[in-house]
Amino acid sequence: MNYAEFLGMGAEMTLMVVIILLFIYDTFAPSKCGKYLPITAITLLGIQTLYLAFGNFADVSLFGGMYISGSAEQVAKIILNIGTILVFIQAASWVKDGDMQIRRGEYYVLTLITLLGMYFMMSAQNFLLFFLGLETASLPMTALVAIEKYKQNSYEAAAKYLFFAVFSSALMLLGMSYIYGVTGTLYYNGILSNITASPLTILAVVLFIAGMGFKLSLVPFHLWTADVYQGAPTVVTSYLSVISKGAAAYAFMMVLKDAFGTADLVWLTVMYAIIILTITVGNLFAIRQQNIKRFLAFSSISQAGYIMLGIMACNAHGATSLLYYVLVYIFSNIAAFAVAGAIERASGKLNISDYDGLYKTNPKLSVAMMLAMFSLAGIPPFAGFFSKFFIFYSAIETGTTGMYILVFIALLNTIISLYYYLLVVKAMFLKDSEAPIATIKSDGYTKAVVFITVAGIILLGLVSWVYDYIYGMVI
Amino acid sequence: MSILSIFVVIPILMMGGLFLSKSMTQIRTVATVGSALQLIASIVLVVLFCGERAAGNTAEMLFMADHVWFEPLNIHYAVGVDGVSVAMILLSAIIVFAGVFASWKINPLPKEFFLWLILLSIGVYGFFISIDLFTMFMFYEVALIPMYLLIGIWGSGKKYYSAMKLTLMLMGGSALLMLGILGIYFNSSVDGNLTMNILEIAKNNAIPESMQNILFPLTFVGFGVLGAMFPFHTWSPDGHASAPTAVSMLHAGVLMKLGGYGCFRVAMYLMPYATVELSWIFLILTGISVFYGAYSACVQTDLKYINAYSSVSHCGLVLFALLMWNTTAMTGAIMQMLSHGLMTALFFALIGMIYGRTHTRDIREMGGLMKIMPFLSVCYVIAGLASLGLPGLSGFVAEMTVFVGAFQWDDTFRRVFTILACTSIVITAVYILRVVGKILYGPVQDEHHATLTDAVWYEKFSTITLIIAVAGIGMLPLWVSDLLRDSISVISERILQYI
Amino acid sequence: MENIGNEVIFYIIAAVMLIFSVMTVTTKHLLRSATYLLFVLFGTAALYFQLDYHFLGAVQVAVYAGGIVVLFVFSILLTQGLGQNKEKIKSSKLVLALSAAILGAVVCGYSLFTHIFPASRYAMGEEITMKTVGQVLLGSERYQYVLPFELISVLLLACIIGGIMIARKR
Amino acid sequence: MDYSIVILALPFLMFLTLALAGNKMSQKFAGLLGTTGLLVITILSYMVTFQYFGMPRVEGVREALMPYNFEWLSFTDKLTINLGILLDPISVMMLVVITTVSLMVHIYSMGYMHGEKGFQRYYAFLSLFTFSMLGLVVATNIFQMYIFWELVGVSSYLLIGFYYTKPAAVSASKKAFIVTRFADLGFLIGILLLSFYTETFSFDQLTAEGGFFLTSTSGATFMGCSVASWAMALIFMGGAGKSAMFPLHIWLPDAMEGPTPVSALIHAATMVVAGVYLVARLFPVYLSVPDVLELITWVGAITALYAAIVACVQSDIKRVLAFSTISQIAFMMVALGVCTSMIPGEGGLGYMASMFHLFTHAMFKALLFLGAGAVIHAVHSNEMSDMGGLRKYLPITHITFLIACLAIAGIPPFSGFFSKDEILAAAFNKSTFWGVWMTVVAAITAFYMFRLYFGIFWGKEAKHEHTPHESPATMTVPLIILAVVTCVAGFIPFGEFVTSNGTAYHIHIDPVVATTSVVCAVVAILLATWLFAKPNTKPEKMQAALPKLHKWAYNRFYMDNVYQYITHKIIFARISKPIAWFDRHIIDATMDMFATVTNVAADKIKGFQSGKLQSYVWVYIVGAMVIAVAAMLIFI
Amino acid sequence: MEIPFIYYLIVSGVMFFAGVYGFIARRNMLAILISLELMLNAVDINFAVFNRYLYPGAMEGFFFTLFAIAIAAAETAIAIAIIINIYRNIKNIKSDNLDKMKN
Repeated sequence: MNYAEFLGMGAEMTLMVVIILLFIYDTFAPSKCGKYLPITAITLLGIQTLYLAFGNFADVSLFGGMYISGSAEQVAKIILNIGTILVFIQAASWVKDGDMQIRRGEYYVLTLITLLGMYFMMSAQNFLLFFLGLETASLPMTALVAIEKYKQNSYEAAAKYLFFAVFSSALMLLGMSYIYGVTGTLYYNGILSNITASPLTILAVVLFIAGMGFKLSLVPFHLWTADVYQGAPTVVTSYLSVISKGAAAYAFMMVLKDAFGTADLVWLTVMYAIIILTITVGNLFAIRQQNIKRFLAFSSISQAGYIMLGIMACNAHGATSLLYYVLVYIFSNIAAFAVAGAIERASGKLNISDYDGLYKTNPKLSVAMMLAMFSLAGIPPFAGFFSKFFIFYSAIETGTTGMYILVFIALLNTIISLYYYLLVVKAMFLKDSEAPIATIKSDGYTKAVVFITVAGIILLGLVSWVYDYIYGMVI
Repeated sequence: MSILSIFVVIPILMMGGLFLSKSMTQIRTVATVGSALQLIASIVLVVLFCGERAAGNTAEMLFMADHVWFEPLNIHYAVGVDGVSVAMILLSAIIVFAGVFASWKINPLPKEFFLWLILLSIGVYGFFISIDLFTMFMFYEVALIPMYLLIGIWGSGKKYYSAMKLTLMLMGGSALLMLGILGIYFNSSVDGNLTMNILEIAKNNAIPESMQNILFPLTFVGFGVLGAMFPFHTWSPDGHASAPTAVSMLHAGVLMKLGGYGCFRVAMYLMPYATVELSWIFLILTGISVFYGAYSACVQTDLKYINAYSSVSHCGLVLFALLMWNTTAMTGAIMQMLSHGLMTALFFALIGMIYGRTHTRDIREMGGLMKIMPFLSVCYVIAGLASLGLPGLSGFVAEMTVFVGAFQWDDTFRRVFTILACTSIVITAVYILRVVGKILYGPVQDEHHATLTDAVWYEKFSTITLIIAVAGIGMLPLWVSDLLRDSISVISERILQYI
Repeated sequence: MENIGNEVIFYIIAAVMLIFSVMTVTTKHLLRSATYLLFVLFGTAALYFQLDYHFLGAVQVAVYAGGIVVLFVFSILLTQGLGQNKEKIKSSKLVLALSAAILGAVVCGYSLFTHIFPASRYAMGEEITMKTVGQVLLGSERYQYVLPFELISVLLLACIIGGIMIARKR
Repeated sequence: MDYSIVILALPFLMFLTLALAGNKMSQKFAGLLGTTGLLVITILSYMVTFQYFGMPRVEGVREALMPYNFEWLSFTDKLTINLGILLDPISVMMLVVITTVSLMVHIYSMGYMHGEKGFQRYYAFLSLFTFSMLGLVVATNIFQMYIFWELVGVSSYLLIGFYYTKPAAVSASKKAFIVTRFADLGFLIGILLLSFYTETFSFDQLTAEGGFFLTSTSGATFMGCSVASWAMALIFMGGAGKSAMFPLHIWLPDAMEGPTPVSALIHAATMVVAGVYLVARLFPVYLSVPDVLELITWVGAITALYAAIVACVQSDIKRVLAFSTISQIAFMMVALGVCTSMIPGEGGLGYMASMFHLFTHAMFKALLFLGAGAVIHAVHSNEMSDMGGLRKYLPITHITFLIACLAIAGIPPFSGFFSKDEILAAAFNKSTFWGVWMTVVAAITAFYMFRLYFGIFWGKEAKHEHTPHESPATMTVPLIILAVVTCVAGFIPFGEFVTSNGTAYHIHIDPVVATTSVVCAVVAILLATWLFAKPNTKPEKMQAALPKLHKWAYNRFYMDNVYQYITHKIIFARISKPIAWFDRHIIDATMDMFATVTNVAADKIKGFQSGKLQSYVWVYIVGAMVIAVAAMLIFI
Repeated sequence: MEIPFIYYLIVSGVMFFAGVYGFIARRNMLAILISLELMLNAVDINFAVFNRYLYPGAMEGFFFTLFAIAIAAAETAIAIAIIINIYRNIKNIKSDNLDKMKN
C-alpha cells in the first residue's frame, strides 16, 4: 500500500485542494465575505490551471494501472479548466441574484466536484474508476440543474436529467457487466487483449456507447438534452453543454481506443451510423427551435456529432482535433450562452424572435453572439472553421471511402446548421422590431466573459500555437 | 513580409480604422484612402511583376513567401502570384475602389457596411494570393459570409430569402470543396510527404487517377457554384437582385471570379487527368449556362435579374473556355473574368444609381432616362456595349480569345458547343439593346422621373474608374494577354499532356 | 446432498426474485411495490450469500434493504395521500414498456446464450475473508481499490451536499 | 506613307474630343471642328491616293503597301490580331469614297442638323463612324476588319437611334444592330473556321497565290460541302448582313429613321457596301470556292430583283432610296459573283465592275439621299404624298436629284451608266441568264427612280403649311459637288486603278450590252413619265389591276413579319420564356425543394421530442437495441 | 452439481427488464425510481456471478458490486431529494407532469 501514489495525481489533488478551500471558505467565512466567493473560485481555479499548464508533470500510471495521466490527459484537463473558469466568470453575476446567494457555495463546490469526476473519467484505465468518475460527474450535476429549485423548469429538468442519467448508467452497467463476463477484467488493457467477437460483445459495446451517448447527447440517446438545457439555469446549461460534453468525449475516446481498440470495427461502424444520425437529427430539430437555449441544445447535439468524427480517426490528429474542437466549442458556446444569459437576466426573454433588432440596442452583445454563431457554424476566420476543418482532416486521414462519405454527409449538414445559425444573426441584425430589447447594462463579469470568449473565437484559430501545443501534448 | 501580404494587411488596418471611426467623414476617409492604397499597391504589383518577368524570372509564381502555420497538418500560409492572380488582384482593387464610391451615401449603419465590405475584400485578396489549399479555402469562405449580412441588412426586395439562399448555396459549394481539398491533400504525394501547397502538389502529380475522377467534380462543382454554373446558378439572380449596389458590384465583379479562378487553379491544375476525362460533362453544363443565361435574360423585366442572368451567361463562358484547356481559350477565360468583372460591376453600379433615383428596377416602368440623366445613361450604354462585345471595350477581346481558343479543337462535340456559345453574342445584343431601348431611349415613361437629377461626383468617379478600366483592357489587350499567357500555358500544357 | 440443497435454495430464491421483481413493477400500490422491492433485494442478498459473498450480502441487506427501502417508504408516505396510492397504467404506455422490455430481454438473452463463456471455475465454499476485503479495498496495487474508495467518498459528499441543497426548505 | 496613320487617328481623336467635351462647345464650333477635321482627313487620303496610284507598278501589278501593322492581341503563336494599314487599290479607292462622302455629309449636316439637340453628339458619332469605316477598309487582316466591322455597326446603331426619344428610331436602331449582329455571327464563325485551317488572319497570306488556302483546308468536309466553302459562305453571311442582302436586308429600310445625312453616309455610300468590299477583299479566296460564288450570285440577283420590285411601290422617299440601295449593292454582289477568274479580261471583269459601281454608286446615292434630305428639310415629311411639284421651290435640289436619277438609271454619260454597263457585261460574260436578269432589274431601277423623281418634283402639288424653300448653302454645296462628281466619275479610267489582279485593264463599252440596257432604261423612264409626271389615276388603276402583287410588294413581301414571327413567336415565346420559366420553376424550385424537404423532415420528427421522459427512455433503449441488433447482423 | 451460472444471468436479466418495463410504464416518479433500483440490482448480480463463476482470481466483480450499491444509494438520495422538491412545489409526483418543456 503506497498512498504516496495519491500525490502522483497532480491535477486531481490540486483540484481537491481547491474544492476543500472553497468549501471551507463558504462554510466558515463571515457572510459579508460571501460576495468574494466568485472571484475566489475563479482565482483558485485559475491558479490550479496555471499549475497544470506550467507544472512539471511526468506521465504516470498509478494504482496498479487504474489511473494514468499523460500530457494528453493533462491538456484535456487544462481545456476543461479553462471552460470551467469561463463558466465561473459567467456565473459570477448570476450567483449574486437574490435567491442564488444562499446556494452559491454549493454551486461552486458541486461544479468543481463534477469537474473532479470528469478528471477521473478521463484518466481512468479501469471501468470501475471510469464509472465512478462518470457518476461523480453526473449526480452532482443533477443537483446543479435543480439549483433554482423553485422554478418548474429547473426541477423538471433535474428530474429528467437524473432519471435519464441513472437509466443510462444502468444500461451502461449492464454493458460493463457483460464486458466483464466476456473478458474477465475491468482494466482497459485487459479488455483490449481478451475481447472476442460475439453478439454479447457487440451488445456490451453498444450498451456502453449508449451510456456515453447519453452524456454526449448522441442520437438516439439525446432526447433529454433540449429539455434539460432549457430548464437548467443558463450557467449550468453552458457548463453542461461544453465541459461535461468535452470530458465525456475525451473519456469516450480513451475507452474506445484503450479498451475496445481491438474491436474497433464494431464500434467504428456503430459510431458511423450514430454520427450521421446525430448530426442530421440535431440539425433538423434545431431548425425549428424558437427558444435560444433549446436551440443551442440541438446545435450542441449536432456539434457532438462533429466531435465524434475525431474519435473515428483513432490517431494523434484525431485526438488533437477532438480536444481542439472541444476547446473552440467551449469558447463559442459559452459566448453564446453568456449573451443569452445576459439577455435573459436583463429582460427575461429567451426566444430568438425576441432578438429582433438587437443590434440597434445592444451592438456589442449582438456582435458577440454573431461571432459565436459563425464560429459554431464553422465560418472563417473564426475558430470554429479551423476546428471543423481539422476534425474533417483527421477523419479523412484514415483514408477509407466510408470516411469520405461520412465527412461529406457532415459537410452537407454544415449547410443546414449554417441556416439556423444565420437565423439568429438574421434576427439580431437584419430584422427590425418595434420593441427591441432595451439596452442592457452588463456588469464586469459578463463583459469579461464575452470579451474573453470573443477573443478566443477570433484568436484560437488564427494563432496556430494552440493547435500545435495540443498536438505536442497529445502525441 | 512579402509584398503580397500587404493586400491582407491593408484591409485589416482599414477595418481597424473603421472600427475607430466616429463620423461619416472619417468612415469615408478610411474607406477611400484604404481602397486607393490597395489600388496603388495592386498597380505597383503589376509593374513589379512585369519587371520581374522582363528580367527573365521564369518561376511559376513570384513573390513567394511561405510561413508554417499549422505544422502538424502541413498547413502553411503560403503566398505567391502568377500573372493570373496579379490580374485578378488588380481587378479586385479596382472594383473595391469603385465600390467604395458607389456606396458613398450608404444608409443605415455605414460603418458596419464598410467593415463587412472590407472583410469581403480580405477574403478576395487572400484567395488570389494564396498557394496553400487551406489558406485559399479559408479566404474563400471569408469572402462568402459577409454577403449574408450585406444583402440582408442593406439589400432590398425579398432580401432575407435571397441572402439565405445565396449563402447556403455557396456554402454548399464550399462543402464539396472542403472535401475535395482534403482529398487532394491526402493524395498529394506518394512518399508520404503530404502537402497543401499547390505548386508542390502539381509537381508531385501524385493523385491517383481514380481519385482524380472523384475529386475533380467535387472541386469543380464546388467552385462552379460560385461561378454560377448551370444548374447551380439560381442563387445569382435572387442574390444580385436583392443586394445593395456595391455588394452586387463586388459579388458579380470579384466574387464570382473566385469560382472561375478556383476551378482553374485547383481543379484543373492539380488534376489534369480528370480534367481531360471529365471535361465533357462540365462542357455541357457550362455550354448550357452560356446559352441559357442569355436566353433567360431576354425576358426578364427587372434590371438586376437581366444582369444576373447575363452574368450566368458570361461566367458560363469563363468556365466553358477553361475547359477548352488550350492556352488561348484559357487566356480568354481569364480575360473574360476581368472583363466581366469590370463591366458587370459597372452595370450594377449604374443600376444601383438609377434605382436610387427612380425607386424601381422594372424596365416597364422606366423610359427616356437618357434625357433625364444623360451621364448615367451614357455610361449604361457603354456598359451595354462592353457586354455585347463591342471592339475597343473589354468584352470583345475576351470573347474573341475564348472563341478562337475554343475553335482550335476540331471535334464535333466542342465545335457544336463553341458555335452554340458564339450565338450567345447575338442574344446578348438582344437583351442589352432591349433594356437600353426601353429605359434609356424613347419617351419619358413616368413624369415623376422627369425631375430626377443626374449623377453626382462620387457616382461619376465610381463609374468613370470602371469605364477607364473596361476601355483600357479593350483598347490595349496585348499587355493583359501577355501578363496572363505564360502563367496559363504552364497549366494548359500540363493538361494537354494527358490527352 | 449439500449440492442439491444448494440447488433447491437457488431455485427458491430465483423464483422469489422473479415473481417479486415482476410484481414490483406491476402492482398498483406504491407501498406494495416498495415492499416487493424489499423482497427482491433480500433475494439478491440471499444469492450473494449463496455465492459465498457474505460481505456483499451483508452490505446489500444493510444498504439496500435497510437504507434505501426505508427511504422509499418514508417518501411514499410523505408524498402519497391515502386515497391516491393507486395508479392505472395507460395501454399505450403498456405497449411501449412491454415492447422495450421484451426487445431488450430477447436481445440480451440471445447474446447471452450464443456467447461461449470460459469454463466455470466455481469453487464451492470458497469464502472471502473480511481481511482480504479490507486489504483489497484499501490497497493501491492492481485489483485493489483505494482510489475508487476515495473517489466514492467524494461522490457521496457531493450527493449529500446536493441532496441537502435541494431538499432543504430555503 | 507614314502619315496614313493620321487618317485613322484623327477621326478617333475627334470622336473623343467631341464626345467628352462636346457639351462644353457651341454647336457651331463642334460642327466646324468636325468638318475641319474631316477636311484634313480627306486631303490626306487624296494625297495617299495620288501617291499610291502614282507609284510604278511592280511587274505590272499594283503592289499592296503596309505602312503599319502592329500586334494588338495575340491568340496563339500564329494567330494574332494585328492592327495596321493596308494600302492597295481597293482600300485606297475606298478611302476616297469614304472621305469624300463623309466630308460632304459633314458639311451638309451643319445645315441639315442645325439647331438639333445633340448636335455635338451627332458629330461625335459621325467621327466615330468615319474612324471605324476607315479602319475597316484599311484592315490588314480579317480580324481587324471584323473589329471595325463591329464598330461601324455600333456607329450605325447610335446614329440610327439618334432621335432616341422617337420609338420608331429606337426600334429601328435595335433591329439594325441585331440583324447585322446575327449576320456577324456567321462572319465570326467563318473567320474562326477559316483561321483554324489557314492559321492566319492576314489578308496577304489568305489571298496569296499558290492556293495556300485550298491546300490547308483540303479534305475537310462538313455536310457535303468542303469546309472551305462553309467558311467562305459564313463570311459572306456577314457581308450579306451588312450589305443588306436578302433575307438579311430588313434592317436597312427601317434604318432610314436616322437623320438623312446619316442615311446618305452610312446606309447608302459606305457602310452598306462593306459586304461587297469584304467579298472583294477576299476575292481570290472566293474564286477558289466556286459554289460560294454561285451562292453570292444568286443572293445578289434575288436581292436586286426583290428590292427593285419593292422600291416601285414604296411611298416613303427614303424607303424607296433604301430599297434602291439594296438593289444596287446587290448589283455589285452579282458582279463579284459572276467572276470566274482573276484576270480582268477573262472572267474577272466583274470585280472591277463591282468596285467601279461601288464608287459611282456611293457618289450618286449619297447625292440622292442628300437631295432627299433637302426635300424633307423643306417639307418636313418623308411621304411622297406630301410632296409633288417641288421643282419650283428647290431648283438646285431638283437638278442635282435628276442627275443622280439619270446616273442610277444608267443613262450615259452619267457615271452610273459606265459602271452598270460593266456589271451587265460581266453578267453576260458568265451567262445570258444573269445578263438578262440584271438588265431587267436595271430597267426596273430606272422605273422606280423616276417614279420617285416625278413624285417629288412633278406631279400634283401637295398643300404645304409654309412655302418650301431651297436649303442653305451648307446643304446645296455638297449637292452640287456630288452632282459634278456623278457627271464625271464615269470617265475615270477605273480599270487603270482597280482590277482583280492589280494589272491595268482598259474599260471598253460593249455596244450590245450598253445599247440594250440604255434602251431598257429609257423605256422604263418613259413609262414612269407616262405614269407619274402628271397627276392622273393610272397608278391607281395599275394597283387595282394587280392588287395582290401590289399589296405584297408594298408590304415588302412580308419579310418583316417573318422576322417578327421568328423573334417574338419563336425566340421569345418558344425559347426565352420557357427557359426563364424552367429556371424559376424547375431549377430554382429544385434548390428550394431541398430547403422545403429539410423543413418538412424537421417537422415530421418533432414528435419524438414529446417532453415525456418515458418516451425518451423508450427511444433510448429501443434505439440501443436496434443498433445492437443491426451491428450483430453485420458482424456475426 | 453446481448451478449453471447462466441461470443467475437469466434471473438478473428478467429483473433488469422488469425494471425497464416499470420505468417506462409507471407514472409515479417513486415507482420509476423503484424500477431503477431493480435494474441496478440486477446488474450487481451479474458482476458478482461472473466474478464467482468465471473469474474468481481477482475480486473485480465483487468490488464493482460493492461500489455500485453505494452509488445506487447516493443516486437514490439525490433522486428522492428532487422528488420531494417537486412534491413540495406542485404537490404531485406524476411523471406526466414533467412535460412543460417540449417541442
